[in-house]
Amino acid sequence: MNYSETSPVKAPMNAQNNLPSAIVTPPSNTAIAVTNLCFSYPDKPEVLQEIHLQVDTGDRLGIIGHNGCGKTTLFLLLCGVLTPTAGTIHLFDEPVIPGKFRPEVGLLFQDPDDQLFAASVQDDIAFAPQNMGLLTEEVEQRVEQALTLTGMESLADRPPHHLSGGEKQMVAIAGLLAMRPQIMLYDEPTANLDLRARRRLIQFLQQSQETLLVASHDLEFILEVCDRAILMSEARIVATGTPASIMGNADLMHTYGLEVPYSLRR
Amino acid sequence: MNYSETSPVKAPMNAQNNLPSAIVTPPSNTAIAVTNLCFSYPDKPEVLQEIHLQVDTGDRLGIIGHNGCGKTTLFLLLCGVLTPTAGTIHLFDEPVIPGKFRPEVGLLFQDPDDQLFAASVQDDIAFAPQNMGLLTEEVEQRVEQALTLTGMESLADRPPHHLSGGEKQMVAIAGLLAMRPQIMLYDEPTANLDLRARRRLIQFLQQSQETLLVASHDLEFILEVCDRAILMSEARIVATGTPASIMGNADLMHTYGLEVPYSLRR
Amino acid sequence: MVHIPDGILPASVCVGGYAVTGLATWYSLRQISRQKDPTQDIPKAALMTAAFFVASSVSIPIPPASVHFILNGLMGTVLGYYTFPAMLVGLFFQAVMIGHGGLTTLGVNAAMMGIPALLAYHFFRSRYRLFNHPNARWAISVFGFLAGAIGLGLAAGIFYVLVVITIPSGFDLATERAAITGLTLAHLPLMIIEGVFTAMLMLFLWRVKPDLLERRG
Amino acid sequence: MRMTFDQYAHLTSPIHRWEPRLKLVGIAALIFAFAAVSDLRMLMPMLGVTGLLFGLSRLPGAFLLNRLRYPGYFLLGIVLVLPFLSGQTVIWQWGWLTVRQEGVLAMALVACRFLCIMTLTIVLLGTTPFLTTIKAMRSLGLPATLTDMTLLTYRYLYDIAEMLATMQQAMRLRGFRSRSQSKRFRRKDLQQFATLTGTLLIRSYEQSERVYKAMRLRGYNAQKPNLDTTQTGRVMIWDRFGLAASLSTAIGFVVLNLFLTLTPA
Repeated sequence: MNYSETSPVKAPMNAQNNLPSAIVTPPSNTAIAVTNLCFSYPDKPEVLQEIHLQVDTGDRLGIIGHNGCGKTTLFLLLCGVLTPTAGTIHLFDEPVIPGKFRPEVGLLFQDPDDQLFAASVQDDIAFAPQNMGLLTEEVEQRVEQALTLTGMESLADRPPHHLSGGEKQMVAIAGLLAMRPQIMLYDEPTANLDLRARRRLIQFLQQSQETLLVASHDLEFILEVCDRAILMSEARIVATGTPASIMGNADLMHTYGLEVPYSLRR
Repeated sequence: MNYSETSPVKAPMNAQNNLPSAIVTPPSNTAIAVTNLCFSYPDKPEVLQEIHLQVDTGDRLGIIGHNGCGKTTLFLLLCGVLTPTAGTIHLFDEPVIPGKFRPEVGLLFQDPDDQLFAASVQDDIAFAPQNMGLLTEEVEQRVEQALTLTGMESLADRPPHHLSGGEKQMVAIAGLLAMRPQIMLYDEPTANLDLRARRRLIQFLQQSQETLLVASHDLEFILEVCDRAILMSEARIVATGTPASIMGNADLMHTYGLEVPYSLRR
Repeated sequence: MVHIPDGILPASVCVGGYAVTGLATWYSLRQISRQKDPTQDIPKAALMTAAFFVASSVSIPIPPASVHFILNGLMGTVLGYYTFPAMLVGLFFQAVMIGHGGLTTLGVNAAMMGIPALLAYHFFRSRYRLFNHPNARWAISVFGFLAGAIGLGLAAGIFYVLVVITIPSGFDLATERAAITGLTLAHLPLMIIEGVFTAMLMLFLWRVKPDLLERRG
Repeated sequence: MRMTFDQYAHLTSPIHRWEPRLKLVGIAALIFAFAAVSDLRMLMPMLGVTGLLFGLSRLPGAFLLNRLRYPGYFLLGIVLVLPFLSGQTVIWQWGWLTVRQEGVLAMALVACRFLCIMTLTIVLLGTTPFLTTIKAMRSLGLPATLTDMTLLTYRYLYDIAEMLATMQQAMRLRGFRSRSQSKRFRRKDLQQFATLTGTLLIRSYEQSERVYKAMRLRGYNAQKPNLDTTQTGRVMIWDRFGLAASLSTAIGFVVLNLFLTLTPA
């Protein structure tokens, strides 16, 4: 439980603690703390440069920017798939060790087909709890709960492969929720959805309890779901603020080749 | 050259013709004439039911509706990949024969990887002209022209695998343009594009000469590109009109589970 | 595993391998060109070839070691007449990309993998003649298991026959025969695992995408 | 999986400039002639010709070593037993360990043939862009069905490998144990690998159906399947000279080898 000096902590909530705060690790409400993060592939230009980011528990952070600005790479670093070339990442004050499984973070891939491979929806959802070594009853309970949360009960026995795009995505989400993650990363969740499935996803996310990070080109979607946003361009974070303040800033958006969404235009 | 009675013809332009018009087939400006079209897979509910549609040369028609409403099936029928269970389709007064190659119609697939099957960009663009039996010089000229039109000249020798999503899509379009199609069908062209690539596509389509049919969930995109729209639901066309009149009609949109796009809200 | 590298076999065997594979491929292509639309299955065969190539690169941990499945029994079942063309193309890429096998031994390797693959295919289909319920779960399991085990076992047998007989050595015939039998039998555990894996795969495909296993009549 | 073999195809060298069809025939003839070498006295000339061609190709030595390493280990695994088990003439003994002359010589023969054939394969494929090689094969008579399959397999191999890598990543992110972490074999694990492989096959199969549709819509048909756009370069006098030289070398090797085996030293 090392506590990185550089990760800024807002109001550590150790009021109930009677010991001098200097010698205890303060329990914090920081979900993600990223300091000076850099990433590049050998002999290639930087994909991420000097990223500083702090996300508190319960935050809903939208990430906008063009393809290739580093959004997906940031997600892969956060869940330990890639190894940073420099900098540190902490989730709940514990450093991310590349390759180590952290059930508290779930990543939804852009194409749900990439994460569905079992022969039935319930087998697929049971995949993570089983790998976590839980008992059979616990696994079953989690599967049931994830099915209920996502409204997929009726599809439990179907092969995921036969479902529609929107259903596949909800099943993929259910498969992640069965890990009981505290942080959920959504990579372009609306790219292949029709308007009805998109609206269902918005309502689902508005009620979800996890800390959310959403990378999307669908700016209206981020406006409806997120309470904070960052704008990325060429490997860096170039603006931070509320979604409306960033996307409503016409100069800023045009500078980075984006467009003010219609709902914010006058 | 049978001329379907039911397909209405606007102002046949056979002024230069001296013969009595009753015994000649009038050249028409009807690009697509669909009459009473039905389609279903064996033992499955209807995918398309009694579709009537006429599209004039140069029209830009947007098709909206949820996944599964029959948009993609309609496109596959129009270019002869599927065989209708009932009804007729004429392109430029000539009936569509399933399985017969019609270079005058080009279909852009949702995932460009499905239609970039050659090993280099220029081989891919040359594919259709070669199959059409054109001479080598003519093929080369068409490849060059398609590359110029889409602004992809610099990528001619690259393997499609390494291109970005937006580039892949423009190359896929170039591969279709090399057939000199008069009708282009676009299936969800913006689903995987970032805002910059989407804007580029809008500008490209606004200048293109072909008759366009665009199926998309991106309503703002249709508003910018199309001059006519149809709304499909459960295998049928339920509304026809200008894009603004259909999408601006809040009652209609809500009835079919859609949303009025922000740009049309007051 | 079970790819003969360059340099081991004498030229006559290499040429013989090309002759067998050439003949089988010629026959396959002739059958294919008789189909109603011979181009129809080309993309299918090509992408499945790529998929089998990729799938056989997955290393599956079976402690203490890890194994790669060759999946030639399944490949024969899925590809039918395209098996030999697919073997040629797939093994060509394995040789030039990751150095499994070689150009001179391409014909031998294709025959070594392709003949057992076709036998496995016919064997898997024979359940249609033998049973009233050829697609019951147990039928697919048992015949899938045997198809996978036969595919690997025969290929391994041919491999050792070729290697032991053709390598210049001072052994007598009896020793060589014993060596071949011993080495092939040493593959029994691998045959069992390959069979189990193939059966699992076929059950999965049967459930999710039966077209893959039964589209030819 | 490292999957490129033509990254040095754009260097310039006499071998690079050699017209692809003639190069294919010339080097293939040498490769098969080398496979026919069975007399030890032919090894030095074989190594010499190989060295000469590799030198002429100006391909980096590190590239060659890198490509030889894996199949080299595999070959050694097969032939390394020979010196200890094969033959009667003991040339060295230490306890139970004996090294026999016939075995050593047999191993040397196999290893040299392997080295030379692999090197020439790398010279052949490494000095020509892969597409050009395929087109050359097509114009030398490779059936159209095989050509198209080769090109399509090549095109989608990378996509499918990437698909697999992404799916494996998704599995690890849901706690699937990686190779190093697993200590005990579980039936469930094998089952999960089976569904992963099955999903990969199904996705490829479905993509192939879409690809076929797209091909048909751009005029692909039975009469003239052609994914290759064959435009072969002009054949110059030096190209013919190279072919003549390599063909006569190949014939020379076969004849000389036959002669030497028939007249033992």
